[in-house]
Amino acid sequence: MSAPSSSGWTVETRTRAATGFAFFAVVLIALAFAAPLFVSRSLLQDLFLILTMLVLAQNWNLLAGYAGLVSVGQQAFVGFGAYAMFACVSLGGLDPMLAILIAGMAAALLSVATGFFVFRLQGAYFAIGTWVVAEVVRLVLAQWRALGGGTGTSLPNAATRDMAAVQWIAEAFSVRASQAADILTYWLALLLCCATIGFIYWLLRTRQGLGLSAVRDNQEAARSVGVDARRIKWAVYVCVAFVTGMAGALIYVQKARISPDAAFSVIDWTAYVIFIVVIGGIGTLEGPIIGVIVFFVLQKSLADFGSWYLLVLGLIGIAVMLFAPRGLWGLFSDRTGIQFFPVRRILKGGPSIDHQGTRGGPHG
Amino acid sequence: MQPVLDISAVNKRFGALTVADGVTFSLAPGEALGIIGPNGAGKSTLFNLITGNLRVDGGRIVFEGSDVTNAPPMQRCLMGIGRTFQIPQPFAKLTVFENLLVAGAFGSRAREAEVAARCGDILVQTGLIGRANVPAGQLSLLERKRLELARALATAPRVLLLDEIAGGLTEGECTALVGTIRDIHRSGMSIIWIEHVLHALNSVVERLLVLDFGKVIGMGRPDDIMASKEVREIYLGLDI
Amino acid sequence: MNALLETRGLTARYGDFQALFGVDMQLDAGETVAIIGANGAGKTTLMRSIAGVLVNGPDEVAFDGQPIGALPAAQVMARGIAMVPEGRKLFPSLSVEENLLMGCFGRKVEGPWRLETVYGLFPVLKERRNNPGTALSGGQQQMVAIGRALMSNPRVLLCDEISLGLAPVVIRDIYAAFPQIRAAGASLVIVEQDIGQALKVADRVYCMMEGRVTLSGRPAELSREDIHAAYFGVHA
Amino acid sequence: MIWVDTIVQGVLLGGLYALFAAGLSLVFGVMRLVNLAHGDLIVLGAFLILVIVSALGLNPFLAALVAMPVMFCLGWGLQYVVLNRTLGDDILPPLLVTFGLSIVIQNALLEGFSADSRRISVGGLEAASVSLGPIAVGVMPLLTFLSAVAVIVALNALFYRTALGRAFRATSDDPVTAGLMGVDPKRLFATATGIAMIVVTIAALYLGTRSNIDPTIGPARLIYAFEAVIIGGLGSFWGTLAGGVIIGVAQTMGAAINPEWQILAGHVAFLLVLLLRPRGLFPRAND
Repeated sequence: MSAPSSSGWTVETRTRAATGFAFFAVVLIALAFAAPLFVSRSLLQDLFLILTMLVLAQNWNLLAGYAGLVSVGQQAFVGFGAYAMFACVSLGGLDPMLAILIAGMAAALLSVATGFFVFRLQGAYFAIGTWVVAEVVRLVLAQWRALGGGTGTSLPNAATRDMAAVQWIAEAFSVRASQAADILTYWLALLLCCATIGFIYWLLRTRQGLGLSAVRDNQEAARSVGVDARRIKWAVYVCVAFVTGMAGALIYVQKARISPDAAFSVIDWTAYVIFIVVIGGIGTLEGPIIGVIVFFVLQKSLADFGSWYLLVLGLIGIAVMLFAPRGLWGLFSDRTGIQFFPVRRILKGGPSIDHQGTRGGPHG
Repeated sequence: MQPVLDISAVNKRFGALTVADGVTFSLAPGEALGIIGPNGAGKSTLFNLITGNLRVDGGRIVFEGSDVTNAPPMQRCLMGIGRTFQIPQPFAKLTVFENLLVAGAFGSRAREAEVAARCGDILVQTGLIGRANVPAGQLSLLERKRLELARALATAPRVLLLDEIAGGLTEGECTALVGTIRDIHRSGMSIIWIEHVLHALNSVVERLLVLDFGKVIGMGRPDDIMASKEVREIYLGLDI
Repeated sequence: MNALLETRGLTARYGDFQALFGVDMQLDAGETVAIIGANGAGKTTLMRSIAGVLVNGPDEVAFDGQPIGALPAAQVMARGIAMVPEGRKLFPSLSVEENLLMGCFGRKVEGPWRLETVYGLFPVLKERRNNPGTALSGGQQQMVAIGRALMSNPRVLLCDEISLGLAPVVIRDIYAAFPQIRAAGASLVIVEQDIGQALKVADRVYCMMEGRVTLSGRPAELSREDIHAAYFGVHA
Repeated sequence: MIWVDTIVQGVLLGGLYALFAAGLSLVFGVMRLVNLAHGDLIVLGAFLILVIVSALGLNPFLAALVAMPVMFCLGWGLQYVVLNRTLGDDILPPLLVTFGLSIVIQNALLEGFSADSRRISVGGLEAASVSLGPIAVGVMPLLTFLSAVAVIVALNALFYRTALGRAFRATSDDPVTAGLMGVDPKRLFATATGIAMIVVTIAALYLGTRSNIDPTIGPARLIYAFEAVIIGGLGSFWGTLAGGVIIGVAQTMGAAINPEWQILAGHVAFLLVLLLRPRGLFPRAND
């Protein structure tokens, strides 16, 4: 081919805002890990809630915003993970930390089995299909007498106190074991949250992530350039189930009490999560972070108004979907061009790129 | 020499409508073949049969000696059949460069870093280098057509199928694009090109194939074909 | 005298893609105008702009002296412009007769065209009135599409590519109905790739290339060479 | 004999599920929209009937007649103002907006009526039964089933015998070409949703008279309705009735084996159909 020399091209994904943010993020994460030193126990529990909701939101966002699989049945994996953890701890006598990992794998296995059904459905039918699957899993687990059947059960008191690190934390911070358990679950939530965001960010920057974005934009064209759309979607579905299952297990290690209705609640584990993602901005990593903050502020300020809280959340969700479908982060990013998690591959250098110049900036 | 592509007796029907009727032709390595014919003659359908987006009802499609008649589209892409869409289908939220990167990384089973430089070169070659980092959704029609071409090239094809890539462009735009395609052809690429803008087509291809009602009704040198009575009748309905 | 239907500087875009660049065209009452040109020349876009499928500036299309460029399809149709769309576009869930009845949806219209007169024009449709539209041959489907548009008794009938994919003998049968349609009072705009056919039926011809009118006039005034040049952009 | 009784009760229960599903089926058939708030709209309808009964002292059947035009207008407005904006190639907006609507309706009802269970009383009819051969069936279940059949017959007649139904089918095939025929798709869609809401009102009447209702039971009704629609095959009203009956029979048979298996058995029947006949039992030919 009479192409010019192929030397001198470089590909960059870094932006100045992102570099600044990365520095800020490192400080923030360090602060967050140190938080048990200087915040109250109730605030720590709030932070735990925020972090776990953020994990669920990032996962749903990957599923719906990137892979186009709009599920309203993610509570299946939260609940299944939670029950798997309970089974390991209460019946198997395992350490809860290990049980969380097993719970993730159990949820991933469940997703393989259920994916076989729901992948036969398209679009809206996929959505309700996932919901039916979640109901089936709930009803089946409600039959499990050893774990309390329909009314549920509690973790043995000793289980969380005997976790490997609890004793150490209790001594180091000179707190009681129950509080040490809170600190440990908080750290685990923080770890899971960072790992999830890190994993998704890493995924989006790999070849597979690029393929996923292409499938999202135009499935037909993606197939014609050799992307296996079906396989990518399956992989995302199973990965998301794995992390969602671990998040569910972790949430219930902290709650220490489980019942089928709570563990498979469509409101708690899917509706909230969807509103967080939609309000923040679907299809971006920043969106769910913004969304979870809005969600939490709303929850705190409307705490005394009962069902008004959900009513307002629902109305905001509808309004955002109709009038700002790219969410709050989308509004901000469109105006400023700022991205904290750049995944855009920017081509630089080469024989003629400087000569012709580049136009346009980074866009989300 | 073994042909790049060998189509023999390919048939396809949609209900009562025959869109490919015993289509037979072959493409030599490095050859550029033009396909013309009225709207609805079955030209785009023929491409979809070659790329595997549609299944043939009968006949054989052989690519570089291997029978691909029943291979899925993805596999044919990996083997080296690259195509452009008549209506451009960019990945709108990805940049122009990323559009190529997807095609390069998946279409030739390579790592991103390995194909990045090649994608850069293709952007230079197709005149899109100045728009490399712009989301594809913001491109003009000409640029979208160029992107179709560039993205197909990024899959490292052995044969390139161009579907009305010059349609809807102004005279000047068309001339520039034809120049690019001529360069690609001169570099040794085998090409099949469907086009209504005949002067563009005829300045590149060595052979023309005329399709009407799914049938091949003429094949030969462009000048001969354009002068033939059948073509003028079909295109113009004129009695000459 | 004003034209019955007129476009003035009509432009149209699909997103970033400009399909028409200032098209001027007119149709007088009782006339048949043919629009010819290669695929992608903008003929169908012109039809869709007139019919209101694409919305334009209000003054870019005038009907009976009234601006209609910004009206949606349903209202354009109510004023008396009906379209036979490219590709026939029969409703697959509806029978032949139901397809015809859709043509006058939601209103009582006075005029020569009713079910009986459409069946009189295309007798074969009466035999197949209860078949699904899609079970018919291409030519019969085209008759349904034309009959469906006639059911609203339009003053202007837009026919987009009615010979597309049809055998010459079928095309001849369909065009045989046109004198009757004209006699019943409709003016016609016909989009046609078959230039010979277009020149035969039209009072005036517009040739389009790349979104612009490149040639217009009465068939007798146009030489074959001019048409060839306007059509392909090259001289044969 | 016990099994025959179980199956008959299941068929009659299926009538209720078919009523839940008919409105969903209609809206999907016309505009390919899946309304995740459908179950909550049924519950809303039941509360509306309840309010009319207690405010005007009407018989529940008359109250439902009064509620119908109100629900029609609500559906018309909802479609015209909100849901029409969500239609398009992207599947996210309709899903998320109707999901939001579901949450809004549930919580608005909670705010207005609290979480207490209520019931619409039909007096002596509740306990009345008639003998069908050796089997005694309740008058209300029988009435429910007959109403379901009547609704399906009426929807079929509307769809296949009237100009409006013709326009529904044509617009469902191709809204752009229907526009060329003088149809305004937005108003037509609003009318379809309005009619679906009349069916919803009938479903609400029987939901409220046959079981306790509270503001949170909508989503479960949506799931039954959805299962009935999928089992029957998209776009077929008789299929929807058959789907409802299959869910109903599966539930009563499951309950006969173990009372806790009632709901589960219905879902399992649905998953089995999905596995064996992914397009449902009576799919429309041209989908």
